[in-house]
Amino acid sequence: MQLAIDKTIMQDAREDAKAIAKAIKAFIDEKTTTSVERSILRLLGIDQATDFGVPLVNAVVDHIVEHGDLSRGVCHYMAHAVKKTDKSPKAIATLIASGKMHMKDFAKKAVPDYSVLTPYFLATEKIIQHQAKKRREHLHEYDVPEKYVIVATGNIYEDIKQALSAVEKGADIIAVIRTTGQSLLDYVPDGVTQEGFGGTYATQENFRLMREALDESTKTHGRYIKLVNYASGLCMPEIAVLGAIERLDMMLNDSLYGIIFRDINMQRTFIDQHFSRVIGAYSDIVINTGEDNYLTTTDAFDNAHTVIASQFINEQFASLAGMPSRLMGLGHAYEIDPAKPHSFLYEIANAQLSRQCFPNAPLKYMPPTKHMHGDIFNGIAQNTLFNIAAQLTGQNIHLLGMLTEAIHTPFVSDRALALNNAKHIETAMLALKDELTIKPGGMIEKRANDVLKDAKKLLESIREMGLFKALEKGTFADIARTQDGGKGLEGVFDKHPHYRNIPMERFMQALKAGESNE
Amino acid sequence: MQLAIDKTIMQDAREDAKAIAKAIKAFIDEKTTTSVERSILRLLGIDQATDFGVPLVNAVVDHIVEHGDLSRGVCHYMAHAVKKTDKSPKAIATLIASGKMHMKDFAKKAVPDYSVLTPYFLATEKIIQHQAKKRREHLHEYDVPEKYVIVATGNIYEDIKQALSAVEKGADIIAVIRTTGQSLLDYVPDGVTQEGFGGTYATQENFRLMREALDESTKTHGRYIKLVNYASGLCMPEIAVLGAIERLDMMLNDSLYGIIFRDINMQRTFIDQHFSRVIGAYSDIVINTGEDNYLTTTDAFDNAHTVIASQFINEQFASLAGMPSRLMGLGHAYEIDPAKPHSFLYEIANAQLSRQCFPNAPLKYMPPTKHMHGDIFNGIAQNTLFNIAAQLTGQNIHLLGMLTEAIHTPFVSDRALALNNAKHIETAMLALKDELTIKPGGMIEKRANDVLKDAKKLLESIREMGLFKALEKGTFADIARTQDGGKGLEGVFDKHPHYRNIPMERFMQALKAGESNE
Amino acid sequence: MNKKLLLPYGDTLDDGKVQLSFSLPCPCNPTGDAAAKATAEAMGLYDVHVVHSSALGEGFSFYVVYGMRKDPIDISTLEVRDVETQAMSKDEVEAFIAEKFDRPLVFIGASTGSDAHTVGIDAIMNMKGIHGHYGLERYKGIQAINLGSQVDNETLLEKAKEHRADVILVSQTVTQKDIHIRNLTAFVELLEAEGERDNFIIVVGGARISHALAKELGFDAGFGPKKYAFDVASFAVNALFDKMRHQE
Amino acid sequence: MNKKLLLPYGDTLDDGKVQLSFSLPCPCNPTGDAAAKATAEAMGLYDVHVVHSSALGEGFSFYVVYGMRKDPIDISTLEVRDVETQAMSKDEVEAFIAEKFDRPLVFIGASTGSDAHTVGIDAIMNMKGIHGHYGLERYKGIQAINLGSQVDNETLLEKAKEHRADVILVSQTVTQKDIHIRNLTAFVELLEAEGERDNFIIVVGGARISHALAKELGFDAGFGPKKYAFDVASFAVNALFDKMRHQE
Ligand code: B12
Ligand code: B12
Ligand SMILES: Cc1ncc(COP(=O)(O)O)c(C=O)c1O
Ligand SMILES: Cc1ncc(COP(=O)(O)O)c(C=O)c1O
Repeated sequence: MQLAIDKTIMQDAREDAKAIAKAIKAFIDEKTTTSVERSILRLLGIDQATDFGVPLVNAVVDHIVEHGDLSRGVCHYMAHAVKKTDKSPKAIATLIASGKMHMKDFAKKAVPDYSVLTPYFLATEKIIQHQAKKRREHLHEYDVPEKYVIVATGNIYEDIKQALSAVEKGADIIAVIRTTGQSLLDYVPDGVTQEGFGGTYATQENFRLMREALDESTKTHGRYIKLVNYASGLCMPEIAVLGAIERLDMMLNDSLYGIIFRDINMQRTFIDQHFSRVIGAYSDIVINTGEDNYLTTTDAFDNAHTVIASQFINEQFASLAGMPSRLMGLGHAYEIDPAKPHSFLYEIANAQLSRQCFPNAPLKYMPPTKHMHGDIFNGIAQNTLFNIAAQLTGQNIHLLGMLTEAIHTPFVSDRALALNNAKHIETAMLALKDELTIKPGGMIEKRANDVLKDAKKLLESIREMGLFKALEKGTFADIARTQDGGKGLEGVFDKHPHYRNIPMERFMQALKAGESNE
Repeated sequence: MQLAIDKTIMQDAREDAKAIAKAIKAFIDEKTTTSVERSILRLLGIDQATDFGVPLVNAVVDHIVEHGDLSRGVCHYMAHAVKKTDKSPKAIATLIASGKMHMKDFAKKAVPDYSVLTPYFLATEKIIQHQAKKRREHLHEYDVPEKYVIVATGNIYEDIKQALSAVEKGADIIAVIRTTGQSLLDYVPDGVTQEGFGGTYATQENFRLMREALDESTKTHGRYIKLVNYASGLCMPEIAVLGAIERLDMMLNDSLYGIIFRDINMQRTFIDQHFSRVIGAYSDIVINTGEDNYLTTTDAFDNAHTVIASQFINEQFASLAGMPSRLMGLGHAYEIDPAKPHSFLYEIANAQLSRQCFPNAPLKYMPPTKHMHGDIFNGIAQNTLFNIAAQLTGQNIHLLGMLTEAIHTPFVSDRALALNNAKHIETAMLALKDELTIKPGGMIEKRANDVLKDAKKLLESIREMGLFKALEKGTFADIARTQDGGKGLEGVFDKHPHYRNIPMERFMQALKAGESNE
Repeated sequence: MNKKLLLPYGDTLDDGKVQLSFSLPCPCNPTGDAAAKATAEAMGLYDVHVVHSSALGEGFSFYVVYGMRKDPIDISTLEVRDVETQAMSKDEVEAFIAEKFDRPLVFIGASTGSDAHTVGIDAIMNMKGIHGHYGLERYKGIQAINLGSQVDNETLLEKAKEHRADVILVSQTVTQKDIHIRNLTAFVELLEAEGERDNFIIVVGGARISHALAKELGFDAGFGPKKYAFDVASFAVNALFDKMRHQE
Repeated sequence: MNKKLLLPYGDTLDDGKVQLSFSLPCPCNPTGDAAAKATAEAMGLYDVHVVHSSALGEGFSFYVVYGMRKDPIDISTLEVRDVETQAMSKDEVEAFIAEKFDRPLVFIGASTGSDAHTVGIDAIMNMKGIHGHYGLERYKGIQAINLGSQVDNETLLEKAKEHRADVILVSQTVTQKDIHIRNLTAFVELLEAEGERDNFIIVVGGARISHALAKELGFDAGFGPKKYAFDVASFAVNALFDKMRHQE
């Protein structure tokens, strides 16, 4: 089932997106953020929190911001401190947090000998490499959509029970949804948590607990179960580090989501995103982007092209971070109003267009949510159509729709019913996409080309005005944000001429060296 | 969406079926039955029952069997009686029922002047023509499957409420299911009824009440609502008469169903069926055949060809009764085990094969029933696939599946959910079948041709041994019946050389005259 | 026994979450919603949400409702009425018969009354069985006679006597307006009236039949969905063996 | 008022048929089935059928159940708490404002707390509205200020004072673990603590919000699904008019 799509327009769209991403990259290359610096500290092995619950990495960065000059970057300070004290970065951080040591004096010092940090970075890199290797050993290729379900009880122990039940029912991927407030927190909570709203806190310990449980069930079921969380919000790159260390397999990671739906400052999150994607690329973690959300907010038919445009941009952002296509889980969604005649045809057009624009990307396909209502019986029918569309267009990361989408975060049975439905469709229709040809020049093909054309036009105009301006005009999801508005701008710093982000350099080098193994 | 189907095999299959039907026709032409004779009496205007609930038509026929010789046919007796008494057939019947008149003496009399009956036949024919005209005025062509739902409360008044609710929810066709014991009753109960099991008694008054209610709602909704009941069981042709008089629009009518699933004697019901189809053809009533039932009883994949074979036979039986294709609602069903890989592909093959073998017949497509279980949520998903198959293959009479199929006869809400589902699919996929081409030589096309080949082989062997023998061997639904076994053989009579079935002659003549308006 | 309290589970232990749906014979409006809520509350649910309501034509409306149960049930007090015999495999049943009986056992079965459903009784009795479990016909030591459907109680008893059956198998599928209860009760009464009750093990099965119901109606056992020939054979041969020992 | 008794309806008046589904934190086995049945019976259902049961992994099981209610509810006794104001059309609202007030009315709204859902509040406030019903921004005589999402209670009050708002519109979509109850209660308490409660008409809306709940929490009105700008405007302008007359 292939559509005849205009290759030239596709190529042009990609070129525009590349220019858009490069312009942003040039801007953010001059800057760093508190969260980037905290991520570097985490890569130096600094974890845990003070007795008051302040993560050590926050204590250190706050200390530098207050008493020093963050524009030089934490590597500068830590290299000096390690050299001077011969203590580990974690020990140093503990001292700083308890007020027993000061970084102030290092602020004005010359460029340090960064190599003193190498052993610490190496230690974390070993862990990450070990995790990536472990994943590769377990993973085999799926040629069917992988069944992705969420758990969101607010309590990690309850989440684990729900996840294990889902695995028994056939889930391939478990995503632990975050509590509603977390993305605006400027720190990553520490330790195990048992209360959250609409989701569970993302913490290193929660990651570890869930990973352990899933590894256990991987043994029982003989198939590797993937774990997902969110490298997004104000702590985007830090969570990317935690995900790499605790072997998450996928992370929701998309600045545009944070800007539009969380009102996070765009400069801040573009900078954060770049580093988080470098970390992801190095750790072999698939990212999931959030274009689907545009369609939950605005009309899905009228705005289909915004999804494609954004996917092109996200592809280029990822690419600039050294990420191969096989890690780009670009998002889209089945959100066309079922009351609209021919909705299924239009949806097939969209989904297949995404498929053909990004043939090597593991597309993330989201289920109907907006037009789900309290009629759970109709909900099942909508999800059935969605599952069929996923099969027919060969989607990869298949987020299962829940019959109770409009009511509550999933019950254990909701998930089981969703998994049954997906298996049912898979069994019934596995070979269908190879049996069908779509009429050349028919409604579906025409719609796909129209959407692509509109996406290209949109990209062209974004390229002209720049992405910042485009976001100020409410290009995506009809929501407008300003370059200096939103949350987290205070965490953005210009880089000092001597600024170095050592782990980013190391990762990029490694990625370049390994480029051939895309 | 067309499949390349081997035309020669199709033609050969049709030829075999024609020979099979003709052989049966030759056999049954020599015979009549109590129910055929009662039907003739009904066409003479004899309705209602005695104070003891014995229908007058039964009283008369039983009287003749006991005291006369039914092989001469009721026309013989009635013509003599009318001539002699100058009373109406109904008045005569009343006298006979109360023992005030005897037919005995007419048994040995010569051929009467049948023309004395003409005014009475004419009166009924007028009613039937009037009803057919009324239907034609209202009816317009649908190019989408017509949504057919059942009501089965056991109480005609409750049935009416349920039917009206269904009409508001979008039903096009209402079928009143019969109580479980009725097909084995050798009389049609009289008057309104309020208790039945798994269905409601088929009576003239119940027909009238429902027709009236639906005509009322046709006015409100501006679309003609069709009414269905069963011309089947031991009173097959009688109910056909009642349906014609009360303007039913479709009748389940298939001897094979009665033989196999009700253990009705095959001779009896083939004879009954022929007359009932002549009546139906004359009255412009669509028949529904019961091939779907083979698949509820045996494996639907392995026995797909038995459905096609039986459809060919039913087509020929109908044709011999003067029925145009537009009245042949040949039955089939979506009953493949959803646990079987590729079930949807195989189903599309079957449904499309039926479609292409009988391009002008209003196919009756039955929903999943056998693999429906108590999991009502999965039930919705199965019904969704069925509705899609109905759309894709252009079925006409679309019996909606109920999520509670495995549990109870439909609740008012079950029907509403089913109608919502069907509308949902219709809206989403209306144009899909025109957008898709099926891979030449692919799994679907191959399967369709395989099924046709097997059907042709089966027809060939039935032609060789004759249909009676084939039924004795359990050809359909794995259920074997003998030529002289089953219920109702005592109601079969050889025709006297002078036997005449006047209304059948009149109807066939009218049908021949009007043949061009197929 | 220790108390074992159990509440429905949504996503947190003891949250008591339950989903309901039903229609009401009233129009779909705020009063209807309130009536739906009140109905759910009358069922002991709290925090009730009517998450969906829609009109079903004039005078009827449909509701989907979620709510929470507070009062757990104590499963230690439940009488779980399931056939007690440990199920044996086909081979084990055959060995059991060979060992304990010196003759083949006769099982006679039918779908009775106006019930025309044979797939269930066939699944139990015929050679091929169902879902990979052979039917009784294939069991060594068992003679299986399947009378098919629409067999009235009198005929069934007559044939059972004629074939000197050990076990009578009754299948009932149609249950609307409790027609099966009437029909099954009539069968037991018939056996008792004719003094034949003790001469047979009588077993009933069908999609809506439970062991509890069967016992209540005076049958020796009842089998519902997911029960196969080996289940009923295991029960019956044990029951016959017990009876034999008892009579000795 | 006369009693008006109502029972659920399956296919016959007063048959009381209800469908349930729920999970239990126990394995799927005959005891589980019995527990499901007992749970339904504890809800006042009789003739209970567990029509489906399946395992949800270790230690959990899922049930679909049908049963019948015997005790009707009396709908004449129900307190149907819906906003009492007769809804006016946009034109009517505009005319009402023009006639009764000599200044534009200020409506300020936000999705509060950590709630990031704006589609609901936008549907009420923004020009384009939803489902063909324009939002308040388009109403002559109304000045609509939409603060968007994730607005904390303090900021909302501050902005309301700053703009001399007449009406405060709060939207709450996330309700898990009753986070909306906490948040809405805190807002009312804040208003009261600052002596500002009487200076505003306060209205809450959202998918899981009902008028009854809103009143309980101390709001003037609550609006759930299928409510539009004209509904809330009708209520608010009437309430403001009443208040004005009252103060005169
Ligand atoms: C197939 C079928 C038919 C076929 C039957 C063909 C045949 N040769 O049997 C046909 C098409 C003829 C038919 C007709 C009708 N049917 Co029907 N039919 C069904 C259907 C789709 C499947 C039943 C089935 O075969 N199940 C598979 C078997 C293997 O399961 P089972 O019977 O439960 O058997 C298992 C166990 O229960 C147990 N078991 C069963 N019997 C016995 C006996 C013993 C002794 C033991 C130990 C165990 C045992 O072992 C089996 C294996 O595990 C059901 C719907 C459904 N999905 O359940 C409706 C259904 C049973 N039919 C129904 C009805 C109403 C009818 C009609 C009366 C409709 C009408 N008015 O025309 C007619 C007439 C039949 C009649 N008078 O009885 C209703 C019954 C409603 C109710 N609860 O009362 C159902 C539920 C559909 C519905 N929702 O309306 N039907
Ligand atoms: C769109 C959507 C989103 C979008 C929101 C985009 C945006 N700009 O608003 C995005 C993708 C960002 C999103 C994110 C999340 N969402 Co969300 N989302 C939805 C979804 C699909 C639709 C909601 C919607 O827009 N409905 C359409 C509007 C028009 O309806 P409405 O809000 O009910 O509004 C009407 C009335 O209620 C009323 N009304 C509403 N507000 C007001 C105010 C006043 C004053 C008045 C008078 C009337 C009124 O008028 C409106 C018109 O009739 C629902 C599922 C669903 N189908 O309902 C989940 C849903 C609401 N989300 C949910 C969750 C949990 C989240 C997250 C917290 C998940 C997570 N952990 O990441 C996140 C984070 C957001 C947060 N912190 O709040 C849950 C909430 C569960 C619960 N009951 O607690 C839902 C139900 C999905 C689910 N089953 O899990 N979501
Ligand atoms: C890309 C992306 N990131 C993040 C989120 C939400 O997470 P949070 O708001 O907790 O960061 C979503 C939610 O759907 C998303 O799609
Ligand atoms: C063709 C046909 N006739 C008749 C019936 C059943 O009706 P009865 O047994 O009451 O004649 C069916 C049932 O599905 C059928 O398919």
